[in-house]
Amino acid sequence: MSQRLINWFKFASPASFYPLAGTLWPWFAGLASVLCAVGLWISFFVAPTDFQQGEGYRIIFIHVPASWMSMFIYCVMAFWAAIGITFNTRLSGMMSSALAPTGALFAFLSLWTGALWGKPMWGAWWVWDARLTSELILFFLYIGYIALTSAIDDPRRADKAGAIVALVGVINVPIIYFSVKWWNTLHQGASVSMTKAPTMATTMLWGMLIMALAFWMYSIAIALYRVRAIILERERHATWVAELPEMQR
Amino acid sequence: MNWGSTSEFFAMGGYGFYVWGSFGVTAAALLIEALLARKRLSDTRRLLRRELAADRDNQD
Amino acid sequence: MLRAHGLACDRGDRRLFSAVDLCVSPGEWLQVEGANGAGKTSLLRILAGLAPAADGLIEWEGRPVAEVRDDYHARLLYLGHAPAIKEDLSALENLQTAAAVAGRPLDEGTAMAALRRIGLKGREDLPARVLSQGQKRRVALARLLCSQARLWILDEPFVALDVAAVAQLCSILDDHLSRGGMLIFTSHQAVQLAGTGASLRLGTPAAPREATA
Amino acid sequence: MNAFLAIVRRDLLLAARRKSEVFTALFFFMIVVSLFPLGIGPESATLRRIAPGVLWVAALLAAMLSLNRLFAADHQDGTLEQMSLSPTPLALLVSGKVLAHWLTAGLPLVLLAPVLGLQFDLSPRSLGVLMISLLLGTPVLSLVGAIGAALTLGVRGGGVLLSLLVLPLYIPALIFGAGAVEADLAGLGAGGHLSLLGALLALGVFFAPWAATAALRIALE
Repeated sequence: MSQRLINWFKFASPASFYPLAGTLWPWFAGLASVLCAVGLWISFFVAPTDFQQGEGYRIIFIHVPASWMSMFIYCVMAFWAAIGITFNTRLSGMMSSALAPTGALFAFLSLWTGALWGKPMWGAWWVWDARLTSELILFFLYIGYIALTSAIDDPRRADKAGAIVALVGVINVPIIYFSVKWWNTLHQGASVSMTKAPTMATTMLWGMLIMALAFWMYSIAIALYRVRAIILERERHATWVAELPEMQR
Repeated sequence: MNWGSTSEFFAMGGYGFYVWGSFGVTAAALLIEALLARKRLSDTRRLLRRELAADRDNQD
Repeated sequence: MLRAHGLACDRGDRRLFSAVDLCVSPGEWLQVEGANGAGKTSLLRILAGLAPAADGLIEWEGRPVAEVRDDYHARLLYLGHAPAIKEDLSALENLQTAAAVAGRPLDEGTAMAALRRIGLKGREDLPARVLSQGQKRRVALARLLCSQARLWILDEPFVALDVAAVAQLCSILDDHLSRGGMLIFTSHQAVQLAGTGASLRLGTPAAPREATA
Repeated sequence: MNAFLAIVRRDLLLAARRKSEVFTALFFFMIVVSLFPLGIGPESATLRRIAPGVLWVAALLAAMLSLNRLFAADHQDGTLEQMSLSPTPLALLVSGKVLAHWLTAGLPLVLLAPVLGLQFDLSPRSLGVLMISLLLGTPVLSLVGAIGAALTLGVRGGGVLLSLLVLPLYIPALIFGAGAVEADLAGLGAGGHLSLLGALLALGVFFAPWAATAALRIALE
């Protein structure tokens, strides 16, 4: 047991995580490409045309996975934040800041594809649907996190401040979702809501799941890749950096 | 198979603009993010290599 | 007794000082010296528990400060670079609020007496805004007169004081030491104080030297 | 507890000596609210419909005006260091500061709101609901704002950053607060909204001082 603990903390040091991330990311990137290919094949060639929405519904194969990922990544950031605050590990802050841009990107994509879906289906680029609205607020939370951490010069202070933002945000996400939903049902009369999506066929569900898995693997790959850059930026004066093979010329 | 021809595939039953707008922007965004991450790592490495080389020269 | 071992401090990715050992027993004082930017203020802030040390251990009465933080802070008086004076409050209000925050509320009589002793007679009710730099320092120093803390950590207490005030501060410090108090302070000038004293010289940041107590 | 009261007293004294800051926020509130009828038109039916949202959004912005000064002065003059060295827990002292902020920046809005509500042709009962909703909601604004103020302490471009961080977190308070008045106007009863606002307030009282304290410790290091 204690042996295993020691091993975990060994990888929590940037010096040993840097090469580990270097060997891991291509695997995740490869997995992401394969899953993405399968997912796209299902979404365009296997899944049948929807009798209500025609071909336009195919947008959900990226819209829904992107929304899932944007929420999931925020939770993972909050998880690393909690680890960072409890164990005072340097790596967890770096992981949070490596994940934030990807999470913000997925939130943006979810909004973008939501708008492109809404226009043909509801006749409007934007409706104040509960899910779209909370996704927008989640996007704001990501922007706040990124803006705050990049405004603080000292990276360790930035990590700690970011950790607090992530934790406060993660407490607020369900509250916001709940309040927006409440607000939405109060205001929305008979207009369309996304909850009335067509009953999901099994193939559609599979397509969405596989696309979500592809996005997940992509996020891991890109986060591992980005964390390598962050480690190098922060540890530039450490001796192990000077001894890296790619630093010799 | 859902599609009779390539043009039918791209038309997406009249929803081509919306479907390809979604998938295209998503693909572009992920690609750009990957490229930016690559640039960030290679820039950092180049900077550090230069710094280290300068340090070595100073020591010699 | 306050004892620190192997203290180090980083600013950014630069190491300000390392391997600083010090020990202050009842009745003893320690003057921290060093050039600008050598980390004097940082050392005092670390000792007061305001900032974490990059390395090393601080012990209060033989136990790590982290374990006895509340007890330690109850016995500590720290006067930082910024004197914690509110411009819009009078000298009296400043002193009373500071004492209440430090956990030892002062009645008006005691506070007035302290302000008078420190040389602010007749200015007790003026807003700090209209006081001179030196008079503002005196308001801060009046806290020393009312303090029952065992350990005083003072950052540049002699700055902006005139000759008479320096002499008066020295006598306050002497009283504190003779009561068995401990004192750590920074100053650029040589000071004569009662009791046993030592000085700690922090090296210049360019060429860090081993600091000795 | 003594230290808590001392902090509240001190901040109230400071606000009393700097009355202009309190009044600036109040006038801001008044002007913003009065701009809407000018922009939208004077039909009382429309005005009644937008009143809850307008009053709440204006109150939210006015409460935010004074946030970036909440800890900045204490940070600059060293008072924050003394507070963190106090034997009283810093979180309690921070609560004192938040309470003082609410008394000077939140409570005046609550008292002024019904007068402004008259401009929007609200009924006395709706004005009462508006006051209760603000009474429960403005402390939430001060509490959540304190977290943002502590996080942006000494950070470049702190003011804009503060609004970026805090405004999304204000949304539930805005929805329930304005919703309470709206529900009352629609004859639905405001009880549900008001109890949710109360729940938010309870949650804020528990968590916000703790989070703000953690953020202040980062700024102090």
